[in-house]
Amino acid sequence: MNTIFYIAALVALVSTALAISGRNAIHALLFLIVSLLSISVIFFILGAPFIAALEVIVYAGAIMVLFIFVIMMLNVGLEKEMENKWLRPGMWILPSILAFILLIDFLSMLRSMNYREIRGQIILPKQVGISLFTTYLLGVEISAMLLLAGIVGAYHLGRQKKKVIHRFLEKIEETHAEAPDTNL
Amino acid sequence: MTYLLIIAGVLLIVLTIAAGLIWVERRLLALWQDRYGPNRVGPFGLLQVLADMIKIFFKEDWVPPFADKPVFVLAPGILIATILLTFAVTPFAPGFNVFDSNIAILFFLGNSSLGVYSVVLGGWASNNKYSLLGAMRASAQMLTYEVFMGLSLMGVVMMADSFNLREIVEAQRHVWFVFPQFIGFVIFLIAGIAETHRLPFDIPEAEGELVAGFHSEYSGMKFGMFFVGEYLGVTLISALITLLFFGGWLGPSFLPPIFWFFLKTGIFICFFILLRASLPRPRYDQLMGIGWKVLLPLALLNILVTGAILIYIK
Amino acid sequence: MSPSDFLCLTPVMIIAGAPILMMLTIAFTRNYKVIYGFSLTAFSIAFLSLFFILPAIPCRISTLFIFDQYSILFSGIIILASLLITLLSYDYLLYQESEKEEYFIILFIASLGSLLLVAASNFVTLFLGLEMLSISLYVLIAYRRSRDHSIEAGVKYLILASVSSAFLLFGMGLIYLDTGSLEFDKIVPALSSADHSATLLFTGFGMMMVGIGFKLALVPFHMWTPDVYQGAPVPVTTYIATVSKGAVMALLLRFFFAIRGFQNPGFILIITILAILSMFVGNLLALRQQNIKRILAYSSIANMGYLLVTLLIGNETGIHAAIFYIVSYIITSLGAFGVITLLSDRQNDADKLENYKGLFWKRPWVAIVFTLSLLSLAGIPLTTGFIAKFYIVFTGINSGLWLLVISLIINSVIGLYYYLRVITALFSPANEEKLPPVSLAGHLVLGIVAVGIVWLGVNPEGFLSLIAHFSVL
Amino acid sequence: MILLDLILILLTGGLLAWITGKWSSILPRIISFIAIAIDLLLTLSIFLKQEGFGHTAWLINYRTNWIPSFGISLHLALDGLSLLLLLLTFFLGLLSVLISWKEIRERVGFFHFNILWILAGIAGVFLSMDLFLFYFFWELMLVPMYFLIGIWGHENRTYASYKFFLYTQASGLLMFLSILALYFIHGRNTGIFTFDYQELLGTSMSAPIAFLLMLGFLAAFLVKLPIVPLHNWLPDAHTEAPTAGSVILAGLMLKTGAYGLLRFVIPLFPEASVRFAPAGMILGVIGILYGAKLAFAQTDLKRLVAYTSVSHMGFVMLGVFAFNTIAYQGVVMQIIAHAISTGALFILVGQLQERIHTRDLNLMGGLWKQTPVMGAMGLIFAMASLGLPGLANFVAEFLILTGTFRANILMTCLASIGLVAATIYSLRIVQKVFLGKEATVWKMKDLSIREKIVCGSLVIVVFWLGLFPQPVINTAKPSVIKTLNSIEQVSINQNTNPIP
Repeated sequence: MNTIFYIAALVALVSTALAISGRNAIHALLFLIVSLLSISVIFFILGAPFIAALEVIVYAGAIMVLFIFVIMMLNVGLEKEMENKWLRPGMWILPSILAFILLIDFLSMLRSMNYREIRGQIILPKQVGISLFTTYLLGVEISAMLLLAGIVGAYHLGRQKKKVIHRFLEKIEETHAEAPDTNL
Repeated sequence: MTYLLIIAGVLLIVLTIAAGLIWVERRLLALWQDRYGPNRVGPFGLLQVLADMIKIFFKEDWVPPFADKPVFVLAPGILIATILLTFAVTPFAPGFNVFDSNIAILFFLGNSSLGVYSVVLGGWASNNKYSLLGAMRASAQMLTYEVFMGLSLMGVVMMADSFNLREIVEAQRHVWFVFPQFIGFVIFLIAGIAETHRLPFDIPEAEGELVAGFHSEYSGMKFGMFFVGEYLGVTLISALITLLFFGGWLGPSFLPPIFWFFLKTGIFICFFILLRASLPRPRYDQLMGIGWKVLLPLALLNILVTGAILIYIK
Repeated sequence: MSPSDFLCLTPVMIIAGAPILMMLTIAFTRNYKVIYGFSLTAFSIAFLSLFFILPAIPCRISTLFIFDQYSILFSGIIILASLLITLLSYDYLLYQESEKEEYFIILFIASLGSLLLVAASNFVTLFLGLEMLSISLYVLIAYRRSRDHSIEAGVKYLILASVSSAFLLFGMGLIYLDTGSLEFDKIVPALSSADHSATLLFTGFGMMMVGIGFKLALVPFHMWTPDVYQGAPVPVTTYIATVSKGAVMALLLRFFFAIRGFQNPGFILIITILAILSMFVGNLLALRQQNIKRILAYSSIANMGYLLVTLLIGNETGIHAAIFYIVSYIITSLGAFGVITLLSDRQNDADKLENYKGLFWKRPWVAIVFTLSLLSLAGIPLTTGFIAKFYIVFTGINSGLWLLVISLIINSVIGLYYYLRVITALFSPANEEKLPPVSLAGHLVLGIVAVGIVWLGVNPEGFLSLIAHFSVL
Repeated sequence: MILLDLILILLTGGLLAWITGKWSSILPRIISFIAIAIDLLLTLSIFLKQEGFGHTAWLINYRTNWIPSFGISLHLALDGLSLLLLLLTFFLGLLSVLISWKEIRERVGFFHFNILWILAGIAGVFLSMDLFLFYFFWELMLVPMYFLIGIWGHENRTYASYKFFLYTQASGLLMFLSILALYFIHGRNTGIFTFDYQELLGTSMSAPIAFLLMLGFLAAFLVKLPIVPLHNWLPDAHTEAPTAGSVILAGLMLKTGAYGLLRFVIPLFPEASVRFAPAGMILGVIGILYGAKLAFAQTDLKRLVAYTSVSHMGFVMLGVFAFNTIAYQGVVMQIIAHAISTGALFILVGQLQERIHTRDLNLMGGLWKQTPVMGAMGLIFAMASLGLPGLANFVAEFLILTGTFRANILMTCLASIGLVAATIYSLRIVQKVFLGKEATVWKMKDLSIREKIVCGSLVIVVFWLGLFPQPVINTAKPSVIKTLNSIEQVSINQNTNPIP
């Protein structure tokens, strides 16, 4: 179990690093997917198959597809110049130092902890479901409201102004729009 | 050792079926369209499969120079890999499976959601506008249908009280789930067709408008993998329909369980082919509309009603 | 969940049910007035229901929520403030894009998030409440899509809110790793166990403070504040300044007291640094601004710095002081932003200093409320801001927080300068610019705010005893 | 209750004036006049009946709860010192309304609102016996004063008003910190948490802390007074303010500082004050000389008068730290006399400016010919300012110098140089403005009846105080003795001579 864990962790680290450093957006995303998959393996080893599956279904399978979808639509490739501008040392040195400090902090923290064996206690979907619908029932319901806010917001912000389909009608509409709106 | 044998057996069976389907589909289509189909190579044209395979294997392995090479090569592999992986948790008969998983259904859903990448990446890597359009359609379509494909199965899961396919089949000893879960079945069927982008939902490839869509640029064995992958997908969905709604290998005991399983699966495969022969292709927006506005609410309603009734009974 | 749990949840359920009903209404017919009236009614009913549930408290709902007097008090504040913001929003949105009904739906969900925050007793609900609030907020910030900076502000808030949520989650994860519990109450007992690691707890809390610091706009996590304040529609800016910050601060107070943060030298260090930085940076950056919204944004940064001092006081009076400060800050901000809202017209927000030149001679009443609010922010007697600042200094000295108290005093003087700049503009000779008419609702809000500012500034005794009664943590 | 009424009358009068200002420009003036007049009469009646109150510590003592959670009460009390200062406040307040009758033509309602509220704040400061309440009023008078300077002031008003506000607010906050510290020290010692002045008297604390806290109080009072390093705001504020503002600033607001020294610094921190005394006296002398020097160098008439205040207030500082009865009587006299004479000078400057629209000394001269009455008035007030015997300031300065002579001879000698300097700058005013050649030919009228009444009443007071100061001295006596008691207590405890 431990060996697989370390392999998966290594894959996750390497692919994440590649995802960050990759210049091609799609390749970077692919590495990110690999990273997510390896994390899913780690979840599985830790005894959370349900979360492992969700990680694949939701993150790797759905969210990343959307990312790729968007990148395809935007036809990325113009970013090089911008990236060069953003990657001037002035921009990344401070955050990197901070991140490095954080890393050292983490390492020292992990050292300070008692070494704990990876426990293979398996938690099945059923248990997850039961706890979600008893102890955390309200939490689930709140999540629903949270999503509602997201949906309503996405609807409002994503809505396009009403367009008249026919181009002749559109012109007429434009001339109308210039006149002051008396209804208000 | 038996473990390896089972793996080899499953692979053999599945790949044979997929390859054989090339012939079966053409023959059946011909039958329904009142013509002959392939009937020259061997008896009933049975060796047609072999001929096609030889042709495909020996074609030049050509990658267009404008393509994103690594992704282009990777894409068809993803399709085959994800579907074959799903067969690992699919029991053909009691004891005849690679891995008796507790989360088999989730595993299937996860893999099918990863399967999207083959189409999307293949289309994108081809660097061809038709392929790209196909890829975009595929990503939207598969993402949409995946959502309630998962949801449509939840009724079954609730009734069987498990994600394990073997236990689900066992739970159908008295009544097949197709009866209590008819809505779930219909939705899963539709979503399954969409997931495998078979006709009538073959919008990502839509030969008429997109010139084969995402795999326009593919040829040789890479095309072959997409091709076989599609049949593998059909087999998989049929197998799952059988397992989830039609009692899997359960059946009168005068024949071995595995026979019943293949019989039922075969019927559904034929049904898939019949659909191809008989239905027109919907428009893209109709497809999305029906998905979000009809099937998703129906799936949710199905869960709600099933849950309520189960709670009432217990 | 027992019937009494449901009783406790009544206000929350009203606030949660209202947007759903509103959506259904919109599905049948879109009518701005109906939705507006409905919002007012729902907020009012929710507020009244607080009195109704008083006998049932305190009640815990599984381990997620605790509805006690503290959360009821803050619920009341949140609902009232939301109600006033609703009143302010009506005219402001009247002239906007065609579909403005969704605004109120999201406003309700944001308020729901705030209500849950102040009742949270568990990391899960903390996070959900915070997310509900921020998701609603970034929709609200970008609500008027056609205006300048609106989408920019929304995206900025979205990105930074996500980053901060990530930090928050990471921090919670570390604390969970250390203590093995998601409940606030179980953290302190876990600290005595052998598995406990002080570094882990410290790092976890530090990361959580990054997340919370973003929401409260503490320095150095304040970068979004001026842009978002400027870019958001004014009522939304009001909402961020009042309800959102109040709720997050209430949560922080509860959390900090539950984990006995004021006994931990590491936590004290973090809070002290954040507080002093926020005060100085906020006030110093405000000095050179020309845009009122930006001035108030920086001022809010500084004010949150003052508020942090209350965390370290470490006894009941600290909580009292914090509550009083939050309440008076909310009232004051409602006044200041309310005036900006009422003076904004169809095209532009009245956010430049020039828009206010000679306001006193054109709209004396509006200018007086604005002046009162600014004086209150500056902490001049006769306004609630004075008593609030006094209370913090008072309790701070009592707990020997000399460094913080003296920074607070120095900053009060620095702050005075830019408040005076605005006041001077108000009283300088008038220009020709025309002002939009002020509606009855606007006058009502201003009236309530003015009375509140002066009343709490002159006779705070009643409210103080109310706080003392309600602030049992 | 009558004390509270005094303040409430002003506050409501202010609001009324503001509201009526919408419809008429005369109503606010009348309302303010009546409000202040009522207060003045009420105070006068107390003054006349003061024997009847007996010589207890306080003539009137009013106390009720305000914010009991913090131990804050609404405690107002009146003794001789406060009584005199109240009389002064309302008298000058009345004059401010009169002199603004013609000068202020715009936003009359709001102007009078501010005047009345400043007066209310000042009256509150003189009456508060609760430190929180004291601070409350202390700050309350700032805002309307800020408006007065900022709205009706002259060219540089915005700058001046900022400076005024920031100086006083910053120093006030230091005092506030000291008040809070005192509160807690007292609370910890006795278990009684209160802001009440009488309770806090005699709070025991270690010497360094007492000194530190005293510095907090001193900061606020010395800025107001003002004493030289902290005087920077004063010339600007006085110069830019409208006449009424200058009169109130010079006549009343500076006095809150002096009052604070007498009422709070010395009784609350007797030992620390004794330790501070040498420095205090040096500061006083520096103020006298430096103020006089700068006054002499000014070409702006109003600025000149402003600097004379710095010089005169130096005497107050000097006297306060001399710690003896005569000096203290002198301080009280100086407070009143300076208020009258400098106030009068500001009024004259205001009248001049109303007529010739400049304050530049170089543009004036020879005005006596056209305005003999005004010239005569100017002469009298300049004489008062330089301390001519028979006029109020002479009594004050004489008493202070006599008192300090006992305490510190060197300082007294240096301070008396200030008298010479005062002669120079005062005569310079008369010489430059009224005598000599006409630098510019101005067409101007002499004083109107209203202005004559104003100036006349001031002349009467100057002479009255100069010739018959006994009532003032009598009234102030109990308070002066009370203040000194606390110092004597220290000297008894220490068994040393407090006076260096």
